Amino acid sequence: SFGSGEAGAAGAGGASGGSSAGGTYALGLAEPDSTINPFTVSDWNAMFVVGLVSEGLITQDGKGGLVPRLATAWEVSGDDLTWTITLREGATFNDGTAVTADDVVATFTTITGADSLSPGASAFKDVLATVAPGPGPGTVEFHLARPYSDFPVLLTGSNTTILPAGTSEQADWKADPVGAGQFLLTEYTPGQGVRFTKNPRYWDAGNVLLDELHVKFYADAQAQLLAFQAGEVDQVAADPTVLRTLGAEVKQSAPGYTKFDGIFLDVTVAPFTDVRVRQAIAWALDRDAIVATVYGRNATVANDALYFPDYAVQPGGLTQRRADTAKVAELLGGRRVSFTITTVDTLQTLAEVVQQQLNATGSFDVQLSVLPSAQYYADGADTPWLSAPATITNWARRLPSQYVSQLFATGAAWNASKYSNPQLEQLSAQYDATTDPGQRQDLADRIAAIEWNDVAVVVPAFASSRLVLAQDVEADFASGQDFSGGFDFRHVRLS
Amino acid sequence: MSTTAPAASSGTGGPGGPGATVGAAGGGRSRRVGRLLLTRAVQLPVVLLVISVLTFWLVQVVPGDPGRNALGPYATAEQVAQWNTRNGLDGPVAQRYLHWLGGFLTGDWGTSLRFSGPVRDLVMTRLGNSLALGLYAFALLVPLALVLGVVQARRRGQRVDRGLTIGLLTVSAVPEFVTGVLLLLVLAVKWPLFPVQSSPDAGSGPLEQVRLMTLPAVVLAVAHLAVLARMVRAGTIEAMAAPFHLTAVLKGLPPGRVVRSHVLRNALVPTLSVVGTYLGTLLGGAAVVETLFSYPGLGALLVAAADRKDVLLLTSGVVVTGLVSLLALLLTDLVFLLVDPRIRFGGRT
Amino acid sequence: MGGPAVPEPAVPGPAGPVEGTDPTGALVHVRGLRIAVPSRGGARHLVDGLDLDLAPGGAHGLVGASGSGKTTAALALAGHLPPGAEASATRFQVAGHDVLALRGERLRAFRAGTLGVVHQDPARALNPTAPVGPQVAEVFRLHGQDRAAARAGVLAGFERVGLPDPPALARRFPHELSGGQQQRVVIAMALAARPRLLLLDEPTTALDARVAAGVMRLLEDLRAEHGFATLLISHDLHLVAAHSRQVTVLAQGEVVETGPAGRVLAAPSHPVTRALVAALPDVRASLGAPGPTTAAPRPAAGPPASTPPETDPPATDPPAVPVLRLRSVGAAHAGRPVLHDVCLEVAAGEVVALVGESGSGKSTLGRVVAGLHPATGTVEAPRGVQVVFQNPDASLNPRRRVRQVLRRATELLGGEESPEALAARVGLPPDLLDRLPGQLSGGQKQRVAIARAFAGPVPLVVCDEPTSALDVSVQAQVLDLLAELRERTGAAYLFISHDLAVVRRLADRVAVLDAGRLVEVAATERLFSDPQHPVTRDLLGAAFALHRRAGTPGGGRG
Amino acid sequence: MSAPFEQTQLAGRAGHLPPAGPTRPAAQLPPAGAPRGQVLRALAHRPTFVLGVLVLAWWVFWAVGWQAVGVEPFERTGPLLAAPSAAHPFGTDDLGRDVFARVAAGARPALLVGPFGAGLATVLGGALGLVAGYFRGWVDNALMRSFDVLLALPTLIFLVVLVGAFGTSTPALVAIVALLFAPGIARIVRAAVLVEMGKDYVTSARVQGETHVRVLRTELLPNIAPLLLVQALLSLGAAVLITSSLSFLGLGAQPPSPDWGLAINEKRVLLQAAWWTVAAPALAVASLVVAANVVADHVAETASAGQR
Ligand SMILES: Nc1ncnc2c1ncn2[C@@H]1O[C@H](COP(=O)(O)OP(=O)(O)OP(=O)(O)O)[C@@H](O)[C@H]1O
Ligand SMILES: Nc1ncnc2c1ncn2[C@@H]1O[C@H](COP(=O)(O)OP(=O)(O)OP(=O)(O)O)[C@@H](O)[C@H]1O
Ligand SMILES: [Mg+2]
Ligand SMILES: [Mg+2]
Ligand code: NI
Repeated sequence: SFGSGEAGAAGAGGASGGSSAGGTYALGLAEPDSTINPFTVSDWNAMFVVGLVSEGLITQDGKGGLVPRLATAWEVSGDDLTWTITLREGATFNDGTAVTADDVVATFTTITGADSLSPGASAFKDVLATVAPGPGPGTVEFHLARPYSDFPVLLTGSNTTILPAGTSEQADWKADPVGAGQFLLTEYTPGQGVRFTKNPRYWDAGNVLLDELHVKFYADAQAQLLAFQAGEVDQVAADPTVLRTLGAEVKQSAPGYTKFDGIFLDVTVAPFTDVRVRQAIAWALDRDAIVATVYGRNATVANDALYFPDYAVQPGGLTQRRADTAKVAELLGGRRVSFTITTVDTLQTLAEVVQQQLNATGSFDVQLSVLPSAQYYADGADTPWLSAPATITNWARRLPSQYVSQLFATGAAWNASKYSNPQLEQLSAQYDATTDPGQRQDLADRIAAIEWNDVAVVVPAFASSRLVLAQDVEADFASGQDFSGGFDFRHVRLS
Repeated sequence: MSTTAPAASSGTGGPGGPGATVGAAGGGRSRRVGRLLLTRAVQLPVVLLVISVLTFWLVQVVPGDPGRNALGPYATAEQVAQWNTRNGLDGPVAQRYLHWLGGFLTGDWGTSLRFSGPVRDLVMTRLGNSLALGLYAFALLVPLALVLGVVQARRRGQRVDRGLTIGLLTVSAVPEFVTGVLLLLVLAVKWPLFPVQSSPDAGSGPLEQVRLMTLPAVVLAVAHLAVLARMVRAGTIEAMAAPFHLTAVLKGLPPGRVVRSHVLRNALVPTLSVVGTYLGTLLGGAAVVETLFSYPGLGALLVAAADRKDVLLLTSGVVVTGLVSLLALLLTDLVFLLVDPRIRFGGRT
Repeated sequence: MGGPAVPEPAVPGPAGPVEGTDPTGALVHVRGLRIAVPSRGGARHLVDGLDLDLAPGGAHGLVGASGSGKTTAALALAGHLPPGAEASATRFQVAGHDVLALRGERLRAFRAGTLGVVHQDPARALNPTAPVGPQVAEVFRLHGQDRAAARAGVLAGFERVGLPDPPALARRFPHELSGGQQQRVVIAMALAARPRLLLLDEPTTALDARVAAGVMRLLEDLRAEHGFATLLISHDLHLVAAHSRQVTVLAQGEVVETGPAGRVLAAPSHPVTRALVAALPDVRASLGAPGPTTAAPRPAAGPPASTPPETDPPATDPPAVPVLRLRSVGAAHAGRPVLHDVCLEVAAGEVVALVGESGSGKSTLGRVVAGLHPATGTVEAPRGVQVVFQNPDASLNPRRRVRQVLRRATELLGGEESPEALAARVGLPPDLLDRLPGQLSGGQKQRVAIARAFAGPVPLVVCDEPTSALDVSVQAQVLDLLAELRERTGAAYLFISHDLAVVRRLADRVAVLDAGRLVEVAATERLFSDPQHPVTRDLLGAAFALHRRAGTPGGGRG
Repeated sequence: MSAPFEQTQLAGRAGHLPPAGPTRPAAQLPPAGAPRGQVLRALAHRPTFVLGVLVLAWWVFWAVGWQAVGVEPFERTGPLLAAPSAAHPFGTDDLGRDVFARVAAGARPALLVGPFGAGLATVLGGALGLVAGYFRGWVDNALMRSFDVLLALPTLIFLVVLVGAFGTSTPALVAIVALLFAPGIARIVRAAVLVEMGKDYVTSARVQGETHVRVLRTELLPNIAPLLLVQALLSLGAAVLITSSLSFLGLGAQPPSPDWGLAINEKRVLLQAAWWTVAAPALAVASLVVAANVVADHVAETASAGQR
């Protein structure tokens, strides 16, 4: 099943050096946690595996711009309630069948169905009413429940890659890895890795220069770093440790923002019922130090409002919060406030720094409770991430209004702050419905002001993804390696 | 009590060096071996059953929910419940256990939630890998520990002894992943003699396999070296204090011969029981090393299974490693009988 | 102890020409050997100024009270010292080597090429985890023989020391042998090395007179043939007299007398020697003349000086109230029957001696009586039977001090004596109480084992060779103790011994065991004067012969 | 049979020097049965012993008094990842905390979990191993098969379960260590007892009418005590590092705890970038374990001098 050149290269432990032009690109992942199925996939490693094989309608580039993939055009009706998507002509699945409007309809019907297990379902809840083939050939109509000016962005999100009609949510996708993506999955070995070859039927096959892609599983981040140093893989995530270890001289690629880590404060629980306490926390943080210490400078200082720096609309008029011990003391009126921050082990460093900074002001006495992710995200009413008074949780990049509807709306599923503000919800809905740029800016300013003032969540920074690349990797990555970026390996080659 | 078996004349040993006649036992011994095997043959399934029950039940205390794990934090509670139902994870534990047991006994071990593949294939491939790695580590560990322990005992209190104590214990006090990383830095990054990812490839030859396994095996061996060497040291010191050691020395036997023929056997019984438990440890407990080296062994598999509450995979895997461990322990008990003819397992008279 | 001026052994004595003491020609040439261990009040000397000369082919005896340093001195010749000990000497030459200066490979080569050692404690001298045959074969192999030759050598060696069925026996482990068999294995092992110097530390304690005589004769023959020298340590002065030309007498580590065996033992000049020798005629007398026998090798030779009437209690009729009753008792080892149909009764307060050839099953019977070995038939024994094991060393916990052992025994057996008093009764100096068994001499260990068994009133004690490692005076003291205890507490003894003199002195009745069968049970006096069974006559005859020869000063080769 | 930690003095070793030469090891050995003071004085002349004691004392000092001394293990007191210097003898970590301060404060959990955990495991395992090996038969079978269950469960799985049951407080860690190590120790002890049972001194004690309990305690225990000591000391290091295994499983003590095991696991990614952050806690563990073992070795050597 493998080309001879590739087998030889792998045998020698080398990442590159395949006999044909593009070569074999090797990268390390942790072994996927969840089932490998485009509908239900939820962890990043699994998404990577799925995303190389499947293709969505639209993706985002590193600067937040929309990139046509299986869709070539999208436009909204006059009432702002119907989006019509035009499918790319000649695009086929890797089994040779064409990608049709029916496939798109079937895919979205499955995702949004009543018994859907798709984690992507929530994005379309109360937004998407129905999907149907459009009037023209190769067009699809998305009928919305309410006006949503950023709707195409929702199509770049998770679990929205297109699969042939009739594909079951429960099917063992790994056994028959169908999709319209850039690569074909040729071998999956649990515990070891996945091998991919270029999909010759990909609609833009000419720009996929790599012959093969080899994903190797390293359970340990350090092992990945060592593998990179040993030349076993061609890229490694540029976290602070990696950068410190490899030094500043390395080749890097910075495709864009991916997430934020927010400190959620339950406004119904003392001491956070007092908005001054929440503000004091926000004012106590040295965000520059956090960006440097926790993110290795792969982040931008944030100001507790949920607008990613690459989002088209940026709120104005807010004072950037910086560490201000006097202000903290003033807000707290000389009180000393103690509480415990609960978080997941992957965010331990941030938690420790936050604790260190808060305690250093002398106004706080913060304890930490760091839990393994299974425990932190456990099921049930008392799941820590939603029920602990103060939590640090990371959120992938979403639309500003999505954060409002999912994190801060009354009764929202993930409202860890138990915060609700009808005015905010109303502004947010207005914002969704508006297309006028001036109005949107105004609404954004007001939304951000509320978020900044009420501090249901403290957002110290927006983190960007950054890769360290081997010397022989050519071409920058156009987008982050995630679902919204479509795991795009076009134009990448090894010299 | 003394056995009353007929005097077996099966002894083939005869004179020719004490070491050469391990099998040359009196009649009592083959009888004792037989009885031991018989009792264990009865006990072993019971122990395994208990292990499986414990595992099946105890994994419930592991935090997390399989459905939640599979669908991620952003799935709704209903979705999670639905996923669990679809994967047969609702219903009373006892009922699910019996279902598993029935399947396990008839060769249908179910499907892994975590790796979405048949449990049996997964466990069996990994078992092979683990055994290979474990035995390799053993082959490095045991002779080295013997040599070091004996050298230390013979030089007790001298500089060599003290130095080795300090060196070995220092190494043992450094966790496996640190030793492993250090080795990788030197032997994979600086001088790329060994790969970082030690997954054996289907196509590669036996020599390549050995190369892949070398670093993990070395790390495993190093991690256990101090303990074993110190056990050997203590046993050797004890044996060397016995009068028969003086006899051997006064015979004028070369030191190596004294150790091999007279000291080791008497020194080894407690050490052997450590070795026996290690074989089990190396199967199920090599998770750290397997993780660091991305070696597809059972240890890491089981930790992943426990982490994700993959009950079927975990229970089947634990029963399999359990069986191997128990066989290793049985083996040590058997070797006891061969090493020291005075040992009896039977009750008191 | 100071004592009179130590005779200067460097001066050629009236010995034969072979025993030239010219340092250059001597095999062993030792001057001023001191061996000391650190102790509370400074160094304690185990050996204090020993001079020793031994010519090639010579036969030297080393005698002295238990604990006088004999074993320590002998092992020093092999280059071994007790742990923590320090040695010094002005001259220390063995076979041309300065042993104290030898190290490593040269020491090993010296030991391999020069020495044969028969350890005092054969049971513990053998590796418990290896069959005995290979342990002996190893010595042959060390001397360059191939496997087959070594095996043949082992079998021949075993045959020569009188071990039964050598091929089968060679496959057994040490604990599967009787005490005497172990001892003979050790002797065979020492001889296998073709040594130039043979160190014999109490080589016959576990052997009956006949086997002992055979072994000693074998040694004499081999010595004549190969010309090796022997250093014989023994409490049995008859044996020493019969098999040594020169004798050195040690007392508390010091040489008190040295000279030709005949002179020293016949006309001892030092009080210590005199005390040791004083017992000699008595023992001979107590043994008495053998009765009319056909089996005794030299029945007519050297009649005893006199046959004084014994003061033993008159032989009693079979007891009315037996404390021990054995009825057709059988026992087996590893499926091999060892005892057959043994019927015996022992009355309260009675001493029944159990004699018989080495390997005849005496110890096994003792263990059966104590409930330590399964048996067929009926064994009616009282609770709390005590045992003095044949091998006292192994029966002492290496990590318990003498005082702890004795105190606990007193508690358990309901005795009243303090450990000091108990120790004194068996002639143990009080400073030994705080030692561990490993720091005691062979005889001292044996006395601890005895004291322990007699720490309180007990109905029956099985004594398995309890006095084999004791010198005559201590032995007498111990025997007195046994007699006194029996008087006082009415204890009965099953007394296993090869030493017929002791048997005669202590026992009311004697049971003779032969290949697991009781062949004769009779009142002591009757048995000695009128042995019925040929086996009995054999035993008596051999014992007599050995002692008779002691009457010939100068040794058995004369 | 005989005593471990004793030695048969071979010629060529101590005491076989020519007449005049004083001998080193013998001179350092106190006389047999010497009073305690004399033993101590002999030990005091052994440099590695003294060093070992000092190291132990050093850690005890920090464990007891780090707060009193006023080290700052939690505050940012310097630049990030500063190399060792006069101001920060072990450098700083990735959060700017003084590594020395953290290691000093980490002595407390280490000295609680290590010795107590290892001690409890040894007592538990020793007692059950003794009983199993002494009574043999069904007692042995029952005990050993139960331990087999624990031994056959993969360690890390067992750990997950134990932590689930007990949590990760210090007393819980002590209990976890005990439960984790006791089965192995029991097996070793049982093996040693089986050998001892083949020796006559046990028989003698029984013949004397000694009770089972006393045979176990006064006859067998002293003879396997050296083995137990070895086990206890070997468990010490593993016990201190238990948090490292736990944190590998994501179950460790809570940050910013200065626990050594935790630190080693957390900072291992920094091994290349800032070796001191790993080396300091690792050396701390090593020094503790090595010192304890060296001290024990010396004591055993002096205690056994003159035995056998
Ligand atoms: N390891 C030791 N440490 C201290 N003292 C010892 C040691 N070994 C023996 N001794 C003492 O040294 C003295 C001489 O012992 P040795 O064994 O040489 O006596 P022996 O003459 O052979 O006595 P026996 O006839 O009883 O065997 C005894 O008093 C004994 O207690
Ligand atoms: N554990 C054993 N296994 C097999 N055979 C044994 C065992 N113990 C003793 N024997 C054999 O049983 C026979 C009787 O042994 P026992 O020890 O009773 O003899 P003994 O009369 O005490 O001899 P000795 O005077 O030499 O001590 C011997 O032939 C011996 O070899
Ligand atoms: Mg002696
Ligand atoms: Mg006997
Ligand atoms: Ni291929």
